[in-house]
Amino acid sequence: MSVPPPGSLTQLERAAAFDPALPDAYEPLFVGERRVALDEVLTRYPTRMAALLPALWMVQEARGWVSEAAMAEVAEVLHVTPAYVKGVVTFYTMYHQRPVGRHFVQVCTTSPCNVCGAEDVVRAFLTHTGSGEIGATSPDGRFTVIEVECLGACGFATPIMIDEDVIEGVTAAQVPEIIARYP
Amino acid sequence: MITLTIEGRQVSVPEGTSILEAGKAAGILIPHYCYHPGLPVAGVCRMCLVEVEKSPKLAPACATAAADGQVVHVHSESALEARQGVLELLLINHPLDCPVCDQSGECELQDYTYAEGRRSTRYREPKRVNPVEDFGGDVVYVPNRCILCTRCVRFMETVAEDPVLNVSDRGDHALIGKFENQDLTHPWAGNVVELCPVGALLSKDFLNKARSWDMDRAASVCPGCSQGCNIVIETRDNVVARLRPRPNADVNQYFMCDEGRLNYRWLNRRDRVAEPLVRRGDALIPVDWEIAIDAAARTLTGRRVTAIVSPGLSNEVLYLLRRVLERCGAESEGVFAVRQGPEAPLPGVPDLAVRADRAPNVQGAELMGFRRTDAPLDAVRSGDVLLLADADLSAAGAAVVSGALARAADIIVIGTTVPAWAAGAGAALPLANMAEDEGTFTNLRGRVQRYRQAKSPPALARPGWSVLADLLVALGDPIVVWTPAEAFSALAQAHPAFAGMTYEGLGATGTVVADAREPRAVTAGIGA
Amino acid sequence: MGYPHPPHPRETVLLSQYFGDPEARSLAGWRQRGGYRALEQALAMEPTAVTTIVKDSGLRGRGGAGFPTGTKWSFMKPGDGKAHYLCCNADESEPGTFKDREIMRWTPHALVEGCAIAAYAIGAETVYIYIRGEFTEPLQRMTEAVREAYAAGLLGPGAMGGKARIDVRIHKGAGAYICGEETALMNSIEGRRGNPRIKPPFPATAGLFGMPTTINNVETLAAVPHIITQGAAWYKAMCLSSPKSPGTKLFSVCGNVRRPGNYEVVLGFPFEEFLYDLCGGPPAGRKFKAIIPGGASVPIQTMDEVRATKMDYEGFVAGGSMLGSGGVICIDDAQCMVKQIGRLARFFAHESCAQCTQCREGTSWTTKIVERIEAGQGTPDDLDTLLEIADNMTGKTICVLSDSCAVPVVSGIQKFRDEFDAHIQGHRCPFRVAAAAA
Amino acid sequence: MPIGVKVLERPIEDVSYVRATLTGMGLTLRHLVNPHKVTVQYPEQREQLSPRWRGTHRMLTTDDGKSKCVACGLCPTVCPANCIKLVPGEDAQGNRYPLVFEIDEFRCIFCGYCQEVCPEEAIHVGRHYENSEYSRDGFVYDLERLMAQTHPVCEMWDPADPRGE
Repeated sequence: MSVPPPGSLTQLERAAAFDPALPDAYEPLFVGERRVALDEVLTRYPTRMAALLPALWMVQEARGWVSEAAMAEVAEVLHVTPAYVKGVVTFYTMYHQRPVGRHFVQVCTTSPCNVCGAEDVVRAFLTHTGSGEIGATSPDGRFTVIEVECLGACGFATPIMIDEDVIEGVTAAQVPEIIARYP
Repeated sequence: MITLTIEGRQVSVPEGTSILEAGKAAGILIPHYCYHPGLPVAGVCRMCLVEVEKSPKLAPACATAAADGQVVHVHSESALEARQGVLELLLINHPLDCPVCDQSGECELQDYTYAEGRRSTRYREPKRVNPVEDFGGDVVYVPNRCILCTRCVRFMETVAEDPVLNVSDRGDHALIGKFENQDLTHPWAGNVVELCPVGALLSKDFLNKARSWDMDRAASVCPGCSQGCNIVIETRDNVVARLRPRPNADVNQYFMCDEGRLNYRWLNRRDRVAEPLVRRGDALIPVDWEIAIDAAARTLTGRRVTAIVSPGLSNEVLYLLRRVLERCGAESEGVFAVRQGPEAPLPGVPDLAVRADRAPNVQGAELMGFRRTDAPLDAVRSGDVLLLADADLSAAGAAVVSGALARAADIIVIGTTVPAWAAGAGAALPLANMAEDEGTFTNLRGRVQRYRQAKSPPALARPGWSVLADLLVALGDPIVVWTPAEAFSALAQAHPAFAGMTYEGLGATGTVVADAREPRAVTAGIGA
Repeated sequence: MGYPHPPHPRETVLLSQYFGDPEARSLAGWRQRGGYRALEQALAMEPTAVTTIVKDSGLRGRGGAGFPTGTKWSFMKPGDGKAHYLCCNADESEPGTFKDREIMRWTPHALVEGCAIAAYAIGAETVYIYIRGEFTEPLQRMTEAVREAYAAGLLGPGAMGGKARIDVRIHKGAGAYICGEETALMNSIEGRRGNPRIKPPFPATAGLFGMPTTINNVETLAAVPHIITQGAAWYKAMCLSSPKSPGTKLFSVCGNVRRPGNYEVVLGFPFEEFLYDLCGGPPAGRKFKAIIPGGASVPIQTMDEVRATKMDYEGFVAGGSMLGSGGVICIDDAQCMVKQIGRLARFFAHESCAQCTQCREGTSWTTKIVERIEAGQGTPDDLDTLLEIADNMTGKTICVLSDSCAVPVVSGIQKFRDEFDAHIQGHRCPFRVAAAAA
Repeated sequence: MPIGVKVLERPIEDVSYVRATLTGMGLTLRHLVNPHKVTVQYPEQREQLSPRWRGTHRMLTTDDGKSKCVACGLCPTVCPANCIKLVPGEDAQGNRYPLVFEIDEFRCIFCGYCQEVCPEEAIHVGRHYENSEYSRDGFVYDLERLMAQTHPVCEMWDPADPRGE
C-alpha cells in the first residue's frame, strides 16, 4: 500500500479507501465557500442535476479523488440518488474513484502519438517515477501514471498531462527532467 | 389510424404506435430485449432491427414510429443477419451456464438464440468474469449473464421512482451497479426480476427451487391486498413455487409488489384440516361429508348466528354464506375484519399500490352485506352460534377470544384450518384455499376478477361454493349449484351489482360492478 | 498558419491568423485586431438576416458531418415560448484533431463572438460551450474571455446595447470521447452519462433540457464573424474545387510527418501538395504508408489513393474517405499497420458508452482479435470474423461510434492485408522483429 | 360346447408330438458331441458386455470427490419412466447442487436418455447388470450410492462413428 500523500483533506479518508475497517472520517465538502460556489454554478443551469459534473470537479479539486462518501454528499446536495451519481462518475474517465499520487501523469498513447513513440514515454515514466505499473501509485506517493486516450494535442507528440499542466512534445529522454519539476 | 404491412399482413394502428407494437397487433413478434411496454423506450439492445422498405438502414422497431403505407420485413435476410450478429455479440461474454441458471426455459436470450442465433461461436478470447452481487431485497445480480438491456434501471428510475440502480462504467466493462448500502428495498423492486429478460437478476426466494418447465401455471388474482393484481400461480408437484404478475392494463399493468410476490407460503400450509370433523364427546373426529353437513345444519337451523367471515373468500362463497345466514334465525349477522398494513404506491402507474386492506375481497364482503369491524369477536352475542368462515382472528387478544367463546353457545368452523381456540367446535368443514379453488374477487375499485385453480386441495377438503351449496340444501334451500359458474350465476341473478355478469364473460381482466363506488347490501328473499 | 510553424505562403489564414500571438487573447487585443465588429454588425440586423447570410455563404459544419450551418440554424423557431439553446461543441476528442484547441488557446474571443452571433441568429438565450476536461489551458483562456466579455457588457443582459440577452456558460467535460456526439454532449451538460440519444426527436425539436437546441463546432462558430464582416459572397468565392465546399478549413496534421501542426487552406486544396509542400512530407528516409485524412474514424488510405484528392467534403468522399474533422494522421513505412489498427480499435472500445450491443461488445472483441493477430496468435479465419463483426457494427446503432470502429478495421484489412497475413503466417510481428534486429 | 368353441380339424403331422420330440432330442445329441458352448460358468466366468450396454446408473464425480451434477433438471424432464427424483439446492459457495437425487432402478427402463441429455456428463448408465436387493426400497439409489458405484459406464452411440470403430 502506498503512503497517502499529504495535502487534501484527510489522510484517514484516503486510507479508508484501502482499509474499510478504519472509521469513516468523512467531512462534508459543500459547506461555506464551496457551497456558495456550487449555488453560483446552479444558477447557470435550469436543473439541479446539470450541476453534477461541475460539483464532481469541485470534489476532485478539494480531495484529489471522488470517494463514495463524496458521491453520496453530491447526491444529497443535488437531489439525486448516490447510485445515479456513481453511474455518472464511472462513465467519465477523469474522475478518480481511488486515491491517486500527488501528481497524476497522463500520457497520450492513441494512434497519432503512438506512431511517434508514445509508448517509450510511458515506459520512461513508469521507470523513472518508480510506479512500475500503469495506474499504480509510486511507493513515495508522488506519481500515478496512466495511459490516456487522446489529449487532443496530436500535433505535439507526445503530449502529457501532469495534474493541470499539458506538456507538449515530450520524448523519453526528457522524462527525468520533467519528473524533477514535480516534487 | 394508419395502415402498414408487416410480414405481408396489413394492420391498422393508432398514429404514434411503434413498429414493434404494430407487429404485436398483427400477431408478429419482433424479437427484442430492452423494449418493454411498461417502460420508456431505450433502443439499446438493437435486437428489434427490422427492414423497412425504402429506408436505407435497418430500423429499431421499438423506437421507430409506424407510418402509413410502410412495408416492414421482420424476417428478411438483412434483418435476420443483424439479429444473428446481435445474438453472437451478446453471447461472447455470456457464461452459457443454462444448466444452472434459473431463467433457463423462460430466457429470451435462450429462445432467440435457438430461433435465430448462430450454431457456434467464433469467440476465442477469455470471457469477462465478475462476481455475483447481492442487490438486497429479494434480488441477486449475476453480472456475467447480464445483457445490459437496462430494463431494471429504467424500472427503478421511471416506474418505482427510486433510482438505486445504475449502469456503471462503460464499454464492455459496463455493469448494472448500485451504491453501497442502498439496496433494492423498494416495495416494488422485485419486478426487476420479472423484467430481466435473461438470468442476470434472480429472485433469492425462488433461487434453485424449480425449473420453469417443471411448473404448472394458473391465472389468478393476488390475495395479498384489495388492489387485486393479476397474477400467475406457478406450482411444482402441487406446491406453489412462486407468484408472478400477469398483465392487466386496468389494474396492475405488468407489475406486482414484493409483499404479494413473496406471500404464498400459506397456500402450502401443511396444518390444514383435511377431513370433515364433528364433535363426539371431547374430541373432533373425522366423519363423512354428509354427517358433518347434517350436524352443521342441525346446529344452525333456527338459531341466531354470528358469522365471522374472511375477506379472502370468493364472492360466490360469501354470497352463499349470506344465504345461509338468511336461513338461520332472526338477527343473524355476518362481520369481518381486515388485516391492515402500510400502503405503498408504485408511483409510475396510476392507481396502483399495496393497499392498507390486506385482503383480496373486502369490497365483495361489503357488497354481500357483511359488516366490517375491527373487533369481530365483539359481535358475538350471548347464546349465539358462532360460524367461523376461515377468519383469521390471531390479532385479537386471548381475553377477547375466550370472552367470545364463553358467550357463544355453539361453534361451527368452515375453513382451511381449525384454530386451536376453536377446538371446541361442534363441526368443522374443510375448505380448499384460494389456490385450490376457483372463483372471483371484487377489488377495491369494484372490479370482479376470476382466479383459477392452481393445485389440488388436501384429502377431503372441498371448494367453499360446493360445501355451502350442500349446507344450504341441508337447510332446506332449493338451490342447485354444481359448478363454480353456477354459483356465480346464482350470485349474478340475485345481486343487482353483479347483474348481467357471466362467469365466462369476466374474461382474463374482469368486469367492474354496477355503481362501483357504493357497496350495497344484498337484499333478502333470494331463495328463487 | 501552420502553427506551431510560421505560416506557409500557400495557406489562407483566417481563423489561424493570430495563432501564437498572445496579445490576441485579451479583449483589448482582440478589439484592436478587429474583434466584435461582426457582432455589432449582426445585432444591427434581423436575426433571420444573419441566418440568411450564413446560409448564403455555404458554410458547412466543421465538426465532421459537414451539414450546412445556415440550414441548421433555420430549423430553430424562436418565439415559441420555449427556452432555446446553442451548444458549442468544444469536446474535440477525435484523435488526430487539435484545431479547436488552438482556436480557443489563441483567439478565445473569436469563439465568444461567434457564439454570440449564432445565439442572436437562432434566438437562443443561453450558450453552453462544452470543453473537454483535458483542455485545461483552452478552458482557462475561454473562461477568462467570457469573463472579460461579461465585464465589457458584450454578454449578459442587454448584450451589445440591449438588443438581446445572451449568456455564455462554459461546461467542463470529464473525459469521454462520445460526448462529442451532439446528443451525448447534451446529456453530459444535463448531468447525465454521456449516452447518445435516439433520434428523432432531433435537437432542433427537443434537445438540451428538452428544448430546441442547435449544436455547432468551434471552428464553424469562429468562422461566422468573418462571414458577417466580409459577406456571404466573399466566403462563397473562396473555393478551389467543389462549389458546395467553400471557405477555409483548418487541417490538423500529426503522426509521422516533418512539420506537424494546424494548416489553414481554402477547401479544395490538392492533398498531395498539402502533405509535401506545407507539411514537409514524411520524416527523413521514410515514406508515407497510410494516411487517415479526417480523424480516427474515417477510412485509412494509402498514399497512392490520396495523391489526387482535393481537400474538401466531396473530394475526400470521391477518394474513398471522408473529410471528417480535418485531422490528418500520417503513418510512415516503419509502423506496423496491424498494431495501429488495433490501437484505433482499442480507442473506440475504451470510449464506447455501453448502450448498444454491437458497439459495447463489438469494439472490444475487434480489439482483442486485432491485438491477438499483432501478437502473432492470429488465424486465417480471424480476418473474415473481423470483417463480419465490422459489418454487424455498421449502421445498426444509435450513434456512429461503432461504425467508426469498423471503418479503420475494414479499410485496414482491405488495404494492408499483406501485413495481416504476414502476422498470421509468421506467427509474429515483422516490424517488431525488424526493430529488434536494428 | 356351451361357449361355442370351434374345434379345427388339423393334419396329424401338425399335432403329433413325435416329430418335435425327436427334433429336440436330436438337438441335445448334437450339442453333446459339438464342442461349441454358450453356457457361461457364472459367477466364475463373466460375459463380455458391449460398450454400449445400458445398465444401472452411476454418478461421476469431480476431482475433489463431489458429484458433477449441477441439478439442472434435464434428466428428470427427459426420463420417460419418470424414475428420477431431483431437488436442487445451493451449497455454501452458492453453487447449485442436487440436494436429493434418487433413481428408482425398478422403474428405470434403461433408455440412457439421462446420460445423453446431461450437460455436465454427470449421470451415466453403467455396463453392469448384477443387481439384487432384499427389498424394493434397495433399488432406489440415492446420490451417495450412485457416486459410490465403480463399474464402467456406457459409451453412447456416436452418430459420427455408428459402428463404434
